[in-house]
Amino acid sequence: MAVELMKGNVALAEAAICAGVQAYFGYPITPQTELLEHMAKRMPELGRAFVQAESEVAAINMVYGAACAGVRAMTSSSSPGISLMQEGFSYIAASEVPCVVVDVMRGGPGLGNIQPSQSDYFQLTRSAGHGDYHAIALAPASVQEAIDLMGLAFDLADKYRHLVFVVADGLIGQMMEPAELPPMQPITRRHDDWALTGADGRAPHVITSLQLNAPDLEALNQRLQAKLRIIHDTEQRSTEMLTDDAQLVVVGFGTAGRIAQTAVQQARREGMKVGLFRPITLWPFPEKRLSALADQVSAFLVVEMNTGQMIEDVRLAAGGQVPVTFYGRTGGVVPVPEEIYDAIRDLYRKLQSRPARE
Amino acid sequence: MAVELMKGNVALAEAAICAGVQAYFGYPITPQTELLEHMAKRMPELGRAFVQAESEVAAINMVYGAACAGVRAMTSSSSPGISLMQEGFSYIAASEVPCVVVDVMRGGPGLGNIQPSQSDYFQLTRSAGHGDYHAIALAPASVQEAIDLMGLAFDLADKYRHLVFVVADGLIGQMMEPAELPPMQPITRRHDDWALTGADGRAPHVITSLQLNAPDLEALNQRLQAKLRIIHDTEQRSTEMLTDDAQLVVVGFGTAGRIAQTAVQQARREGMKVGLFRPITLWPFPEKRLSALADQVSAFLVVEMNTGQMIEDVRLAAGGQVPVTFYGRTGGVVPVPEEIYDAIRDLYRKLQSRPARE
Amino acid sequence: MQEEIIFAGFGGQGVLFAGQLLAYTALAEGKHVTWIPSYGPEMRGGTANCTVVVSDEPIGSPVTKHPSIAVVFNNPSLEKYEELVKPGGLLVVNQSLITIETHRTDITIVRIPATALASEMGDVRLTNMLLFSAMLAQRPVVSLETAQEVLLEKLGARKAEMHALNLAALARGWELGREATPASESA
Amino acid sequence: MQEEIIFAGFGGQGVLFAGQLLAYTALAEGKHVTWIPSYGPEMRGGTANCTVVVSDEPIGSPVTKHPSIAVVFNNPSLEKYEELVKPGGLLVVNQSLITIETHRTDITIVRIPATALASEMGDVRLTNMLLFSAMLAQRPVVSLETAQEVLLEKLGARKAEMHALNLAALARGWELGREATPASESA
Amino acid sequence: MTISAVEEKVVYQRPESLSDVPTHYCPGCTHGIAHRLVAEVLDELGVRERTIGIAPVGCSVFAYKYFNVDSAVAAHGRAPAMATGIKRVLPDRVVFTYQGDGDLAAIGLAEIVHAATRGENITTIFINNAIYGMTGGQMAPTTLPGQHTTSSPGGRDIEITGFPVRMAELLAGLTGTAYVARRSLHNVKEINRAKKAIRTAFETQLAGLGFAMVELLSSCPTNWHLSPPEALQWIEDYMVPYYPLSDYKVIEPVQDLMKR
Amino acid sequence: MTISAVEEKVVYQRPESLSDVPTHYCPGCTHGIAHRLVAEVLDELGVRERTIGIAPVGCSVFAYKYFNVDSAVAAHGRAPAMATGIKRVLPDRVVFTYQGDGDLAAIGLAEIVHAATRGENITTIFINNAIYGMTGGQMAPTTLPGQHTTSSPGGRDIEITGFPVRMAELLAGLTGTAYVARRSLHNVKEINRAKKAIRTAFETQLAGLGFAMVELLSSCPTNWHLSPPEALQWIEDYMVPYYPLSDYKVIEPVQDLMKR
Amino acid sequence: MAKGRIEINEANCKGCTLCMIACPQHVIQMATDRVNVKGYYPAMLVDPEGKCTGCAICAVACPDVCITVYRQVSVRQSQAAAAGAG
Amino acid sequence: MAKGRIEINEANCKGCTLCMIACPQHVIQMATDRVNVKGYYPAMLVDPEGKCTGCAICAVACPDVCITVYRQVSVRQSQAAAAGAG
Ligand SMILES: Cc1ncc(C[n+]2csc(CCOP(=O)(O)OP(=O)(O)O)c2C)c(N)n1
Ligand SMILES: Cc1ncc(C[n+]2csc(CCOP(=O)(O)OP(=O)(O)O)c2C)c(N)n1
Ligand code: SF4
Ligand code: SF4
Ligand code: SF4
Ligand code: SF4
Ligand code: SF4
Ligand code: SF4
Ligand SMILES: [Mg+2]
Ligand SMILES: [Mg+2]
Repeated sequence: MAVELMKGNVALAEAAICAGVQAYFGYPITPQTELLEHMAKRMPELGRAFVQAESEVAAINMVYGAACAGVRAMTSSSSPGISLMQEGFSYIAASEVPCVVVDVMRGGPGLGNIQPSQSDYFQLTRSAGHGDYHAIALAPASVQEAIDLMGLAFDLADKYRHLVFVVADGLIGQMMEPAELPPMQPITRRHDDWALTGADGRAPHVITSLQLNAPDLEALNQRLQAKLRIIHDTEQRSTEMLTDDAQLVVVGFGTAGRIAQTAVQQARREGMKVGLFRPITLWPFPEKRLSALADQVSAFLVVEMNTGQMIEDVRLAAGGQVPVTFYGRTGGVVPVPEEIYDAIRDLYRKLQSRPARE
Repeated sequence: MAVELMKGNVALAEAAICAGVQAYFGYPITPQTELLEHMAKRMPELGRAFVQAESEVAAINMVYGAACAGVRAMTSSSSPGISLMQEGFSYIAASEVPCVVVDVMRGGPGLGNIQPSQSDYFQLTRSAGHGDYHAIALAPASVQEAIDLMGLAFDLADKYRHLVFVVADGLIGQMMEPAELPPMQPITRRHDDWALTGADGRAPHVITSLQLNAPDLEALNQRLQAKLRIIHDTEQRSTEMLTDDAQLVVVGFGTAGRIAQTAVQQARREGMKVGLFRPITLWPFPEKRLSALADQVSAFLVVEMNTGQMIEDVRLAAGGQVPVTFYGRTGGVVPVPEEIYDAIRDLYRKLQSRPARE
Repeated sequence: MQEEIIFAGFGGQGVLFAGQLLAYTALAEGKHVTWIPSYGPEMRGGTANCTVVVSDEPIGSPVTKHPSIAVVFNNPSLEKYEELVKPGGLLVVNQSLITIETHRTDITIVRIPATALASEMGDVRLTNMLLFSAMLAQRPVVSLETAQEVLLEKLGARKAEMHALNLAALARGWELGREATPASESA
Repeated sequence: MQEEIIFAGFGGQGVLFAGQLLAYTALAEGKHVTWIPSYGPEMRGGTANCTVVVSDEPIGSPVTKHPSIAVVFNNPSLEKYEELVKPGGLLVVNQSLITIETHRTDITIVRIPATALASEMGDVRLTNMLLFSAMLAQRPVVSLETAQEVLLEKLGARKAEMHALNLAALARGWELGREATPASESA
Repeated sequence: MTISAVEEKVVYQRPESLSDVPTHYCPGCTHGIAHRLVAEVLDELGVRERTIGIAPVGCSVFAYKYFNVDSAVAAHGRAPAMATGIKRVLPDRVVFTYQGDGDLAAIGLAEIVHAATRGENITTIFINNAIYGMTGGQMAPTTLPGQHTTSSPGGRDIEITGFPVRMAELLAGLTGTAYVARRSLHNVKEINRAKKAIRTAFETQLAGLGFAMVELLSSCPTNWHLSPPEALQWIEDYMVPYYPLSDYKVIEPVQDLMKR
Repeated sequence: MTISAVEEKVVYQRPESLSDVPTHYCPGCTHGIAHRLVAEVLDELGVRERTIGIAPVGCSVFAYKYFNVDSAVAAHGRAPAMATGIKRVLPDRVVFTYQGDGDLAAIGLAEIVHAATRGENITTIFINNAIYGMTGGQMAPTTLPGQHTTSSPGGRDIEITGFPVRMAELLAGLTGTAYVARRSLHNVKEINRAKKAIRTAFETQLAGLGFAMVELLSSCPTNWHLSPPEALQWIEDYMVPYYPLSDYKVIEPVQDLMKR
Repeated sequence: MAKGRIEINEANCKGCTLCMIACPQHVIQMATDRVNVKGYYPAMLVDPEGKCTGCAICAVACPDVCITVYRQVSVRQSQAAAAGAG
Repeated sequence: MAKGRIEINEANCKGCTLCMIACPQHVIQMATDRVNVKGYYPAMLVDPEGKCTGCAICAVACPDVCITVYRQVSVRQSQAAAAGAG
C-alpha cells in the first residue's frame, strides 16, 4: 500500500476493513460520521455487512450479535452515542465476545458540541457500564497510528475475547495526514470453539452474561479479573520523547499528547529539561513505565482536553512521589502548543526555584 | 412519625414522598422493584405523578422533563438500568436541573444476577455518562440512613441544581429495619427563576445542554467545575468508629462498610487497634478526613462488594503514604463479618511484624 | 445480647413471615433488629430464607456466616445450616419433613414435628408458628407474650378463628420447645 | 522548515480545497503534512477554515495559535487572523471582498483582488486557486509545478477546459503574488 | 357600498410566538415554514404564555431560539419522554414536541409510540424530510426506496435496508391517539392545510383529548442536492405518493372540535 | 382390512430440539408450551443444527437451557438487534428471537419495529402474557384495562397509563413484514393452530421472505393469581377479545407457502 | 376407538392439572398421596377400563412436556401408512 | 382587485426564490446587483404597475418569515367587517 493523504475517520474505517471486519453497525453522529459513511460505501462493495442501526443502543447490540457468530464486528460513535451503549458494553464484556468500538470524542456533557474533546476518558477506562471490568482502550495521536491501532484493536479483541475501544477525538477524526494502510487481511473463520453457528454435530454453544447464582457470578468475575490482570501486565503501551534526562514530564494522550509534543520541543529549545510521555493504552494504563519515570522526574504535567480525568491514573502511578499538575481545555476547545508551553514554563520555573530532588 | 419496621426500598420511596417528590418515573428491575411498586400505589393517592416508563432511557428523560418544570422528580433502577440512563445523566448535569436517582445495585457485569453488589461505584462516581462532571453520590448503610439521605439528596439537588445519586444495593433495598420517617414536607414551588412553566409576563426560559461554540461550552464547563469544587469542599461526609488510636482502618461504604463494622468490633475485642471509616458521600469522596487518617494509621484495608473500585479513591486520598490493601467479594456474594475479620487479622499481623511507623 | 437467627425452608412455608414476626416483636420490645431475605433467582418454589439479627446494641452486620440460631424447615436447609450454627447455638428442626440425621453435638438441637402438628391443628400453614415459638422456648430472644400481641396485630382484620388458631400454635410450639430433649444432650 | 498555514473564509469559497491542495502537494513532495478543518456548528454558510502544517520533520501539533501564513478570503477572517500571524509571517488578503484595513507592519501582507479576477476569468470558483498560488509566490512552501500536477490529478476526469482554467488561475495568482508590493513594505 | 376612505392594513406579519431572529436553516428549508405555522397557531389560540416546547436533536435543535416560548432541548429521540415529564406535573400547560424523522422514527421510536399509546396529552409536530439533515444527509427511516444519501450511496436498497416507515399510519393504529394527520409544506395550499391540522392538534390538547401528531413532509434542499423550488417539486412528485396526505385518526370528540 | 398384529407406537414424545431438562417455569405457565411448539417445528423442518435462538430478559431468559440449539441471551429488549447482527453475518442460519411483552413491546419496541421494517429475515416468537412475569407482576404495555398488577394496584387506569398496545397489528402495518399472526395457547385447538403459525413463520425465513412474527397469548397463573386452568380461561375470556386471533399479514409468497 | 396409554415423567410434572382437564377420556388424575422432588402432586394415568385412546391431547396441553403417548396400531395399517408416506 | 404591497426583510432573506415562484402576480424578483450580510441575493417587490393584491401568498410560502403584507381596505368596509366580527 502506498502512503496516501487520508482523513482520520476514513482511515479508521479502511483500517478496520483491512483487518477483516465483517460487520459494521452504526448510527450517524458528528464528528464520527465519515467513518459510517465510508463503511456504507465499502462494506456492501466487499460483500460484508453494513447496517445503519436505528440507534446506538441497537448498533451495539447488533455488534454483540455478529460477534457472537465469531466474526470481526465493530461500531463507531461519539460521546453521547457511547453513553447509550454502556449497557451493551457490559453485556459484551461479561459474555467475553470480541468487539471493537471507535469513539470519536466530542465536547460534553449533554448535547454539548461537535468539537474535539477527551472527556470520555472515565467512561471508557473505568468501567464502561455497570459491573467490574475494564475494556482495553487504545488512543492514537495520528492518522497512521489510528490505522495501526485499529488493527491491533481487532487482534487484542480476538486474543482476549474482550471489548476494545479505539479512542479518537474530533480532531483525529477530521484531520488529513499521509498514512499507509496495511495489506488486506484474508477473512478467516475464528472462534469455532464457542461461536454461535448452529449446533451441528456438537453440543449447543451458549453465550450469556446471566449467572443467577452469586458464587457462579463471582467465579465469572474472577475469571474476568484474571484475564484483565494478564492484559494489565502484558499490554501496557506508551511512547515517549526526550524523557531521558527530563526533570519535568508532560503526560498527555491522543491529540493532547501530540500537541504537547510541539510545546515540549519548544521548551527543550529554550533549555528546559522537559520530556513527553504519551500513553497509547489508556487501559491498561502504562503505569509501569510511568512509575519508573516518577523515580526520576521532579514533576508531571498532565495535559488533557477535559477537566482532568487521566490525571487520576497519573497520580495513582506516581504514587504520591512527585507532584502532578494539570493543564486542560474543555468543551471542544483544542489547546494550542503555545499555551501548553506556557504551562510547562511556569511549572518548570517553580521547580527550579525549589531545592533539587535527589 | 413513629419508628416502624420498614423495607429499604419502601423506606426510600416513602422518604422521597416525605421530601416532596412530585413525580416518579421508573421501570421495574430487581432488586429495586418494591420502590417502584410503592410509588405506583402512593403517588396517585397523593395526586402526584407516577408513570411506569417504557424503559430506563425513557424514565430518566421523563425525570429530566419534570425537573425542568421545577418540581422534585426522581427515578430508581438497578445496575443495567443505570447503564441505560448514562446519556440522560449527562444531559441533566449539563443542563443543571436537580434530579434524584436511586441505584439499588446488583451483581454484574451484563445481566449478571439480582444479588447485592457495589460494582456501579465507577459509573456513579466518575462521570455518569460522557463529559466532565461528577454527580453527588450518597451511600446509606441502614434503612434509617437511606431515609435520611433520601431527604438530603433532594436538598442537595435543589441547592446545587445537580444530579444526586442515592447508592444502595440489593441488601439495603430488601432489608427490613426499624426506622423513622421525617414529617411530610409541604410541596412548594421552587426554581421560578429558571424552570419551564410558560413565558407569562417574562422572557422565555430555555433549558439546553447545547453549546455549539467551543468557548461557550468551555465556559459552561468552568461554571460546572466551579460548582463541583464548592460541593467537593463543603459536602464531604463520612462516619467512623474506633479510629482514634487505630493502626489499621477499614474503609467500606454502604453495606460493605456496615458488615465490616462487626468485623472491626470483633478485632477490637481481640485487642487489635482497628477502626472503621465509612464514606457517606462517594462523590465528593471524603478525602480530607481520610488523608488526615493516613497520617495516623499504618494501613488501610478497603472492603467492597466489587473487585476494587473505591480503592482508587482511597489510594488517591492516602497519597502513597500508607499501603492500601483490598478485600472484596463480587457477583452478588455478600461478605460475612467472619471473612472480613480474617482479612483484618492477617493484615494486622503483617503490620505488627513490620517496624512501627513514626 | 445479640442473636443471629436464620429461618430456612421452601418458598410457601412461611419462612419469611416467621422471621418478620421475630423482627416486629423485637422492635416492639425496643430492641435493635434487622431482617433480610435471601431472594433466590427463581420466581417461587425454590429456597427461601431470611436472617434476623436481634440485639441490645445498634447492629453492625445484618448477615453472618455463623448464626446463633437456625430454624430449618426442610432437608436442604438442614444440610446447609447445621454446619454453620455457632458452637453453643440452637438448631430447630422441622421433624415432619426432615428425614436426614443431624450430627452436631456442640449445639442444642430440638426437633418438632411441626408440619404434622399443624395439619392436625387444621392448617398446615401454622408450621412456621410452631417452629417459631419452639425456638423462643429454648432461647427467649423475645418474649412469647409480645410475639403473641404482635401476631394478633399483624393478623389484623382476619377472622377470630384465625387469631385463635395462631395463638394456639404459638402456645403449642412453646410447650414442645420447652419439653424437647435437645438432641445434643440426648446424644 | 515548518510552516503553519491557515486558510479562512466563508463556506463555499473553496477554502478547504485550497488547504487540501497544499496538503496533497506537500505529500507529493515527500514532506510531512497535516490538514485539519475547523468544522463549524452550522450546516453551511458560516465560517470555514483549515490549518495546514507542512514540515520536513514529523509534525507535532497540527494546530497552532500563531500561523506563519494566513490566507484570508473575507472580512471576519481578516479580523481574526491578522492579529495571530507570527511576526515575520505572511498574510494573503482577498482584496475583492475585504474592505477593512490591515495594520500589522511586522508581517508581509499581500493583497490580491482574487474574486474579481476569478469572475473576470469566467469562474468565481477560481478565487481559491488565485490566492493559493499568490501565497506560494511569496512563500514557496511547495513548488508551483508540483501543485499544478497535483491539481490536474485531483480535477481528474473533468473537462479539459476546466483544467486549463485552473492552471491559468494558478499561473495568474503566482504572477500577482510575485509582483505584489507587500503592504508592510509599502507602509 | 360607498367607500369613504382607503386605509392600509397589515394582512400578514410575523407571529408573536416566533422570536424575531433569523434562523440558521438553509435557504428554502421548510423547517422555517413549520415553525411559523406552529407560532401562528399558538398566537391564534392565545396560549403562548403557557406553552412549553421541546426541541429535538436535529436541524431544529435551535427551535428554542425561534419559538418565543419556554423550551428545552431533549436528548436525541427523547422529546416525547421529556414532554411527558413536563405535562404530568403541569397538566394545564400546552406542551409540544417538534421532531425530525431521525429523531422520532429512528432512535426515538419507542418514546413516541409509548407517549402516543399512553394517550399523553401532548402535541407532536413531526418533520419528515426523508433524511438526517443535521449530520449531513444520511439515510433516515423515512428515506424513499432508491433515494441517494451519504449512507445509502447507491440509493436506498430495500433488500438490505427495508422499507421507509410511515409514522402517521403507525401511530394512528394505536388506541391512545386522538388526532393523527399527515400534511405537506410544498405549496401554499398544502401549507394552509397543514396549519389547520396543526391547529386541530393543539386544540385536541387544549380539550384534554389526548395525543395528537401532525406529520409534515418537509424539504431538505441541501442534502437532497436540489434547489429550493426543485425540492418542493420533489416532495410533490416522490414523497406525497409514498406518504399520502390525509387525516389518519380523528377520534369523535376531535371531529366535533373540527366542526366548530 | 385385516389387522394381522397390534404394535405400540410412540405418537407423542419430547422433540429433539428441546433439551431434556425440567424448566423453571411455574406450574401451568404456557411459556413451556410455546417452547415445545417451536422445538417441534425446528424438528419437523430439520433445521435444529443450523438454528440460533436469542433468549430475552424475562421469565424465558433461560430459554437457552431448554432449546437444544446454539443460543444467546440478549440485553432486555434488544433480541431483534442481536438477531440482526447474527443473521447479517450468517444469512443461511435460522435465527429466531423469543421475547416477552415487556421485552418486546416496552423497552425493545424500537428494536422490534426496526427489525421488522428492515424486513430482517428472522423469526420472532412473542409471548404476550399481559404482565412482567419475571420481575413479579408489574404492568406490561399489554396489560388489559382494569387489570390489577403490582404497578397498577388499583387496576390499569387507561386515563393515566393509556391503552394496551397490539403488537401484531402494529407490526403488520409495516411494509417490511412478511408474516404476522396472533395465536393463543389456552386450549388444544389453539395450541395446534399456534404451531401451524410458528411453522409458517419459520418457513417464511427459510424461503428468505423477510420478517415473521407470531404473537402468542400466554398465561401467567402466578402473577395473575389464578390457578392454571383459571388462567387459561382468563385468556379466553379477557385476552382473546382484546387481542383477536388472526393472521394480520401474509404477503403473497407466504400465502403460497401456506398452501403447500 | 384406538387404544393408547401415556407415560408421565413424574419428576418433571408440576401438578398443574392442565392435562387432566384436557383429556377427553377423563383418565388422568392428580396424585394425592405423594409429592415429587419439587413438592408437586404429579398427574397420573388412571385408566382401569383402558379408555385412553392415545389421542395425545394431554401431551399437547402439558406445558412441561412430561407426557409420552403410545398408541396401538395394527402392523398392516402402519406398514400401509409407511408405504404411503414413502 | 384589492391593492397591496409587501415589505421584505432583506437582512433575513436567504434568496430561496420560493416567494417569487409562489406570487400569482409575478411581482417578486431576486436582486442581482447586491447580496445581503449573509451573502444571499434577496427577493424584492418589483411592482411598477401596482399588481400586488396583498394576497399574502408570498408570505405563506416564505420559510424565513421575511415578508410583511399590507392591503388597502376601505374604512367603511373595514368598519363593517369589524362590526360583523363583534
Ligand atoms: C445519541 C445521539 N446520536 C446521534 C446524534 C447525532 N445526530 C444529531 S441530529 C441527528 C439526526 C437528525 O435527523 P432528523 O431527526 O431527521 O432531523 P433533521 O436534521 O433532518 O431535521 C443525529 C443522528 C446525537 N446528537 N445524539
Ligand atoms: C435494562 C433492564 N431493565 C429491567 C430489567 C428487569 N427485567 C427483567 S425481566 C423484565 C420484564 C419481563 O417481562 P416480559 O418481557 O413480559 O417477560 P415475562 O417475564 O412476562 O415472560 C424486566 C423489567 C432488566 N433485566 N434489564
Ligand atoms: S440541512 Fe436540510 S433540513 Fe437542515 S436546515 Fe438545511 S435544508 Fe433544512
Ligand atoms: S411468573 Fe408467570 S410467566 Fe413467569 S414462569 Fe411464572 S407463570 Fe410463567
Ligand atoms: S392420550 Fe388422550 S385419552 Fe389418553 S390420557 Fe392423553 S388425552 Fe387422555
Ligand atoms: S400437564 Fe404436565 S405438568 Fe401439568 S399436571 Fe399434567 S403432566 Fe403434570
Ligand atoms: S402579496 Fe400576493 S401579489 Fe403581493 S407579492 Fe405577495 S404573493 Fe404577490
Ligand atoms: S421566500 Fe423569503 S427567504 Fe425566500 S427569497 Fe423570498 S423573502 Fe427571501
Ligand atoms: Mg430529517
Ligand atoms: Mg410478559
